[in-house]
Amino acid sequence: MSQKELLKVKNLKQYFPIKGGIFGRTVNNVKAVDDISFTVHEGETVSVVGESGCGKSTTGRAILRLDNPTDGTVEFDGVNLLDLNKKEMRKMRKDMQIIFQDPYASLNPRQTVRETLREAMAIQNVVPKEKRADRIAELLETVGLQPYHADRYPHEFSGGQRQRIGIARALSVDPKLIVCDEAVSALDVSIQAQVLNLLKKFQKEMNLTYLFISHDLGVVRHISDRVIVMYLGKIVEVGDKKSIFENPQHPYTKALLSAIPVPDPDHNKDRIFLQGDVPSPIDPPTGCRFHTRCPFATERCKEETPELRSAGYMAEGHQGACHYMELIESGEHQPTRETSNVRMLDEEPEKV
Amino acid sequence: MTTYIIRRLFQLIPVLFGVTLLVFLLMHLTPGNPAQLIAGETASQSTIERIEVSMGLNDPLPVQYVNFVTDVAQLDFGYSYRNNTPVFEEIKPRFWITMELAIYSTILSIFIGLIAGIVSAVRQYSVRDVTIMIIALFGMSMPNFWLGLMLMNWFSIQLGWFPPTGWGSASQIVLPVITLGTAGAAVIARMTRSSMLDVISQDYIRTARAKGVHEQIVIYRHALKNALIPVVTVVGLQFGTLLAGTVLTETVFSINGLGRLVIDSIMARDFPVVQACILIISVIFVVVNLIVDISYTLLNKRIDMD
Amino acid sequence: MANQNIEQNTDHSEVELQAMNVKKPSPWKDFYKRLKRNKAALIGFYTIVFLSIVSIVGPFLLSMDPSDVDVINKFSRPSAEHWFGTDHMGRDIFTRIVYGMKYTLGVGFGSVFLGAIMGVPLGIVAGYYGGRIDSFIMRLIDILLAFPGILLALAIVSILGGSLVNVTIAVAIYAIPGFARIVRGSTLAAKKLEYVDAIRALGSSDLRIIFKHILPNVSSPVIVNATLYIASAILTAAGLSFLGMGAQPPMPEWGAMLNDGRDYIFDAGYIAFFPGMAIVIVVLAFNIFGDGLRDALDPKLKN
Amino acid sequence: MSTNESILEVTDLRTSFFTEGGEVKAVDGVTFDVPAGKTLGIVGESGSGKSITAMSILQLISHPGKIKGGEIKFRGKNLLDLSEKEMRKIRGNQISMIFQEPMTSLNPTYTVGQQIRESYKIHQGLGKKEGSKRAIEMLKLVGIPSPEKRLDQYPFELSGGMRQRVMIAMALACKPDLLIADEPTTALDVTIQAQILELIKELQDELGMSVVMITHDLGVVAETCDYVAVMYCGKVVEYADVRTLFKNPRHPYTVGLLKSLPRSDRDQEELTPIKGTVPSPDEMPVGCRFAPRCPFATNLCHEKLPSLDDVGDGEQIRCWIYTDEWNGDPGVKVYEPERTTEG
Repeated sequence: MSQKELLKVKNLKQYFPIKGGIFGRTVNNVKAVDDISFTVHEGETVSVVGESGCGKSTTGRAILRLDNPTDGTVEFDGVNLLDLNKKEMRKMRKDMQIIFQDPYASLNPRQTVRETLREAMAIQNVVPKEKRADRIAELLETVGLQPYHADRYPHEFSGGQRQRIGIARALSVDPKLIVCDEAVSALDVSIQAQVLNLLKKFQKEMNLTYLFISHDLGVVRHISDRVIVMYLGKIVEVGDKKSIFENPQHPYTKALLSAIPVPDPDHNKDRIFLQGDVPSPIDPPTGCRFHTRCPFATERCKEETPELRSAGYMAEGHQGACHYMELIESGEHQPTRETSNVRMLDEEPEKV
Repeated sequence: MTTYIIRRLFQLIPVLFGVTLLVFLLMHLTPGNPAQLIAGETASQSTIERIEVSMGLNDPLPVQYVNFVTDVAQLDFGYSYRNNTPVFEEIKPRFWITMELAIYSTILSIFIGLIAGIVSAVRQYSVRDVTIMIIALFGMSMPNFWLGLMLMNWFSIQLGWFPPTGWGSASQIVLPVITLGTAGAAVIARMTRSSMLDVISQDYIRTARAKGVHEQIVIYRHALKNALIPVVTVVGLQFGTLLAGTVLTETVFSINGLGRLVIDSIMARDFPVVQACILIISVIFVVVNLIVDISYTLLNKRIDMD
Repeated sequence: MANQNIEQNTDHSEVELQAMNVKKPSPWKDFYKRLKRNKAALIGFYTIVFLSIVSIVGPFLLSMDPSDVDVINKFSRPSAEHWFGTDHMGRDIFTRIVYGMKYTLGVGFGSVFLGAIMGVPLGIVAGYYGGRIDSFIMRLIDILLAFPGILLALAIVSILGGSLVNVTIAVAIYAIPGFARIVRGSTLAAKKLEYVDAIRALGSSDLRIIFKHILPNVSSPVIVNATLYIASAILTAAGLSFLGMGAQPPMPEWGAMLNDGRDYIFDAGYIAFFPGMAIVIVVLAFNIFGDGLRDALDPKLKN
Repeated sequence: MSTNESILEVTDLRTSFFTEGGEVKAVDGVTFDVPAGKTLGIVGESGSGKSITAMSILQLISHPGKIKGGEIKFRGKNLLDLSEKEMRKIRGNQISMIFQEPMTSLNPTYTVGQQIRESYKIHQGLGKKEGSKRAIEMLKLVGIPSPEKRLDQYPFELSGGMRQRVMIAMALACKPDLLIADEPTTALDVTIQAQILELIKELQDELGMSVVMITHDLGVVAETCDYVAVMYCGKVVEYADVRTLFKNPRHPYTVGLLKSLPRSDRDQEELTPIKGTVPSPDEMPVGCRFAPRCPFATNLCHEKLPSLDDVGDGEQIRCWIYTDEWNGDPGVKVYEPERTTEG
């Protein structure tokens, strides 16, 4: 990548305390994000994928300091955001925006589109007052709406249109980075495609950088340059879209990809069925967090936490966090568990 | 679960502290010197000073408060200004009368409220439902002292069915209990109904229907059990309201309970008695609410039990 | 060719949406529409408006004075001359009820207004900032809530002394916990809304978030709660006056009138009947209006 | 249509909701067959009426909804003619249903065992002991570990995936002939979804039942279904076997859906969305419901509603293009192969 590093996340941790016991003290933590590091370059789309509870949304919120991270650094444009005070951070927010999942909850129902956009511009004071009306009309056209929509309330729009308004609000302050938190997940397929195309178009035109958080691997494959796969608060694999989808290294990534239903009746694949459910992030498994479900798990996985690393045969920038990547690739390490049976009667009942 | 109960008990401490403090301040915020009140208006300055010393009124307030709490913990509420008898002795015979009145009224309101609420919810918007809900609205909107007066007027004076005053015999109990229980019944009926309607629209009710469960069983087994959980909380709150409501009901029916004692004592500026009554009623209310909270948690298995 | 067609037609600016052509009502119109659907609530609303007008204009239309003592005509039963009869001092009960209207409504509105002014900020601060401030405020609220029903108001009046103003203050304090709790709950819910996060992500200050984005969400439960609280405030205030701890004679306050009537319940039940009926009507009006408001403002019940 | 015998034939089903704003025709003349032992997928976007169709089959529509007409023939008899009592004997016994939200679809105040046993009690009159025995067998069948222990647990003690397994165990307790699965995996993670879909498939083979799979996910359809009915605005617009539908989709809506779909199995340069949005119920087009969004629509399409017609090979299409009355660009038919997804 020749582009400069726009966002650099180092050892980010986000723990949410659990109060309990007799005195309501913090008795434990939900380790939603537990020591992750990654870099996003200017102008690229990096997707964060994983199942519910893996910490992908928490990561996005922590980067924007919507929740204050427990530990680590988030460098944006060379500035560590976690060092900034409230006021400095407010200024910084001009450069980093977010688009949310729920098109119904992400707009204030009592504000017209014009009020919503004008407020956004006023907060960051980006456009001279007298020019804001023109800018609003322009923004609406950019996202595929009409200037006369400005005086309508959110409930007068469909889900897809609301999502466009949400995008217009994010764009109104001219940001460099946009975090898309499941931004198209709530939309129907035909509308989702409209919004995805729109996002792609803006990226080209405005040199935007996206951190795209999603559980939908089809969408991720379509929109990303690079992909980060998370499991239980940890990054298990990171790499180019192509390498991740065509040459996944981590057993979790492999299972995840194999689990997606493909809209082609002739598509034949060997599905890897994972045992049981994702464990609780309160007491995550020791060693590799995936070892409780991993088909290839050994004693070593239980004890030793694997670090993200590359291997000679892997593409540049492609890293996985598995002790056995190479051996699995070469076929020397075989599954230690059944992977084709969905009736997992041998599993111990999980603790709740 | 045990942790939960213990935690709730610990949370009781600041509340009880606040309640005792407020009740304690009640006496000290009130204009007028208590010593003067005891001694009477014509008492000499030296008498007043002597009383002040004996009551510890010259101690710093925190010291007085600690003494107050220590005494109260031993059920020593001081002496009545009016009769110079121990307050506890004044209260003891009246306490059970008030508890009886409150408990009977609560039982009545639960009984009527639940039945009315369920009957209403089962056929939403039917004539039956609308009638019950209108009656409940009236029940909620009536001042209970007025209801008491009217019941007394009709059933005691004009029809002569029940004695108009007093407490003790079965016939004396009827009117006060109806008077006090009506509003509670109305509140519980409304709560039960809305809770039932809420539950009936839940996914698991659809599941039960999809299983082929008879509609009757869907309502009385699948819906009712879930619907009653939030009603429990209301019942707890109602008990407190009824307990406090005895003040009015006892006044109307000339019942010699705690409620009437409060009023008489306020009128006579007999503050040790007022303090003790308010403290006792509040503490009972707090404890009842704690019990209700715990049973709510037991019933509502979805609540985290840590 | 067909392919081409599809591509051309998916130009984004062309998403000229059909849904736009139908004007949907604004939130307020929508609310009014839903309120109008609830007949009972409308009756409640109009009753409140009517009674408010009566409380202001009524005294000017009446020929009698509420404190005109007429010993000869005392205890006269309802008649054409004295619609609701006269009391033990021969005062016209109807006149007294009309004059008393403003006290009842005044205590109701006044105490709830005072209670809201104190309770709403407490609830917002507790809900928005959370943590220690929240725990502290909620403990205070718990203490107030430990005095059930009329008891807290009674305790306060016993300190302040019996008068209508003191009753208003007492009932206001009694209303604080309710407002604080409801507002705290809605603030917590509003804080989690995505649009609040969006406005935070834009760099908005806490004050703007609270006033522009959270307060409006809190307002409808506050309005509903206030309406229902007026009903119970009126009952509590009347109760205090009935006990002789509130409005003092000869003020034509309804609770105090009931207190008067109580002594003659054996011979002249109507003296107590009419003021009580007046209370029932006013309280009922607020209760059904509050119910209707709740239905109209509660998005859960929409459709 | 298909050579197989049908277990369920739905003809011209109409279900409406009567709201303040007037009648909303959620299901507006739906027709399809479910061949015995096979899986029919009903696919559509939100508001297409697919879930209402499912609820209508079991007559679980409650106020203000109403089934206005049509026929639902199950094993030859019209379910709409049955009394409520007769219908109850069918629900959960011959036709069962599982729902989207496993978290809320189980009664929180009863144990897993109580809820499964209830089915046996209603339909087979079994007592607690025999019911428990059968319930344990069912839990084993759906792959729940230590079923004896689970029997006494409450739903809140189970994970989402486990709850959906319990729902399946409950639905299949009486070995129904037909299982209606209404978005059974939408609320679940993709790895859990794979387990549940596979489980349903395996159980279908073991028990020889038919399945109606309601979903918005074309991937799920391709993997689990034998036949597919595509719904749009309360109507079936295309009915075909699964291979035909994905290899040679004909209705412009189906084509559009497939072209909108971002794929995880291969790279795509550009997605081709369908323009516009689903019309709201109060402004339903009079002609073809899809006409305002259709790239080929002519005046005919805007004015007159096409019927659902056989076009051979058991396939049915509701579109003017495939009729003799088509007066638009004749090329659209000729260029047909180019509109497939495999282009």
